[in-house]
Amino acid sequence: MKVRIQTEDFDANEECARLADGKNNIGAIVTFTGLCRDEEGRLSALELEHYPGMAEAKIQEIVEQAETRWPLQGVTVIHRVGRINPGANIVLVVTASAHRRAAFEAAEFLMDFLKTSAPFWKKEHLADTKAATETGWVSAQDADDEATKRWQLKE
Amino acid sequence: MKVRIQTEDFDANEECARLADGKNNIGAIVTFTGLCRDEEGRLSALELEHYPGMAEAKIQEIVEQAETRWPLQGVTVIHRVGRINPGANIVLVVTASAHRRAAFEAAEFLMDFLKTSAPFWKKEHLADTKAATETGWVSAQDADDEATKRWQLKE
Amino acid sequence: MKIYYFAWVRERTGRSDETVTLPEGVTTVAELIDWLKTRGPEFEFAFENERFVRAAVDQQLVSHDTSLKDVNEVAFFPPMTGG
Amino acid sequence: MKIYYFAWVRERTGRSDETVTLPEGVTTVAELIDWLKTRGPEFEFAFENERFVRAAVDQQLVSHDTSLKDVNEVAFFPPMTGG
Repeated sequence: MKVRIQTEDFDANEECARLADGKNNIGAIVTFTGLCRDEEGRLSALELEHYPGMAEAKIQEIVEQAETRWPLQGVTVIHRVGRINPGANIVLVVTASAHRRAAFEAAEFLMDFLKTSAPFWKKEHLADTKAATETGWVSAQDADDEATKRWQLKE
Repeated sequence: MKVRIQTEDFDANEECARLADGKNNIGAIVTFTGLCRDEEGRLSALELEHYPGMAEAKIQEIVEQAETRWPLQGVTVIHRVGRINPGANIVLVVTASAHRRAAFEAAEFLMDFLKTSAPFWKKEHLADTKAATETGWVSAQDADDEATKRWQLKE
Repeated sequence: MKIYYFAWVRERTGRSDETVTLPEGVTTVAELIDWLKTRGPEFEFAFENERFVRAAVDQQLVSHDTSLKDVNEVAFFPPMTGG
Repeated sequence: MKIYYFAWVRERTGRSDETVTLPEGVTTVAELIDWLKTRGPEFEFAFENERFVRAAVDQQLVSHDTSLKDVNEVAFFPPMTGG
């Protein structure tokens, strides 16, 4: 299974080994792990919500786009949902290719599109509950939209 | 130790854990693993030679350049030497940052410069010894020099 | 038709999903939003800045002028912040 | 002065390192190469295409016109192929 959404943690090494299993022509494996930052102690936890069904389908679609664009020998995407503590893993992307440039670019592409196109939402639970007057939902970042745009294919 | 040259294999998870230890503000970890391809069974093994002293110093210098250029919370570079079988690991780069772009770019930068500026040489031992009339030393790739050039800072 | 609400849209409407029968004259996502807003202050609150609310129709992200013809499932949510 | 040879330069010269005393008149890397080539066919072979041989002086990559003044260590090797 290339795409998984789960509450449990993941093990990057295990996913790399699974992806490389039986293939001897892989020259480059890139992993990206996104973690929950503690924002200097401000954050008590993140809560990750998703749209079941659409989230899996959307990630699958992004993976297929990456596979069309780069000669990949394997891709794995795991996105966690539920309560996630500071320092814990949120997302894992693994890409494997014969050459490093394809593996790097595909991993960055996948992360940029995951950020802006996959139906997940982050809510912050603050350590100082008195400060928590805001609703806590993380706002979408213009920088992420910009990051996504750079992958547009030139006509 | 950020930079290591060794004959033994490495464990990417262990290196990530070591690098992240005690830091809760890491938002992104990128790992790059370079592996020995078997080239459809053509290759029996790679032999990696290096210039002791200069190799460590040169990688250290590249790491310091990356740390100056991107806000990194950690960097690890491990390069193996000696005999390496198809499917086995050759090189590991780990970068950690608050944000994904810095981690991705720094890892790619480190790999591009490792390829072209660090004193390592690869020799191929072929599976078909009768075909091994060539000396077996891998030639430098123009594509790697090109990859290095794109990091030149604009004036 | 099934409607899903996520993140702060869910919190504001006070529900994660519901099944509705579309009244006569509601044929697009925008018209659905207008109708939902007549159902109470929690819906007015949820859709007070419509341009911040994204819509998916049968799990495809769409613009608010999209038709609801033959649609099984509509979802409303803020811009996505995964990854 | 210590000289190191790596990869096919090492294989062609038949040695990985040696200690030499520079003769009068050998003051640059290029002059060192010229002198080494007079020492036998294995050196002529190693340096037959000088432009493919990189030089490091005290572990810094340098061009062949670099001076050998106060240098402890010179190394010769092909373009690097690590990573």
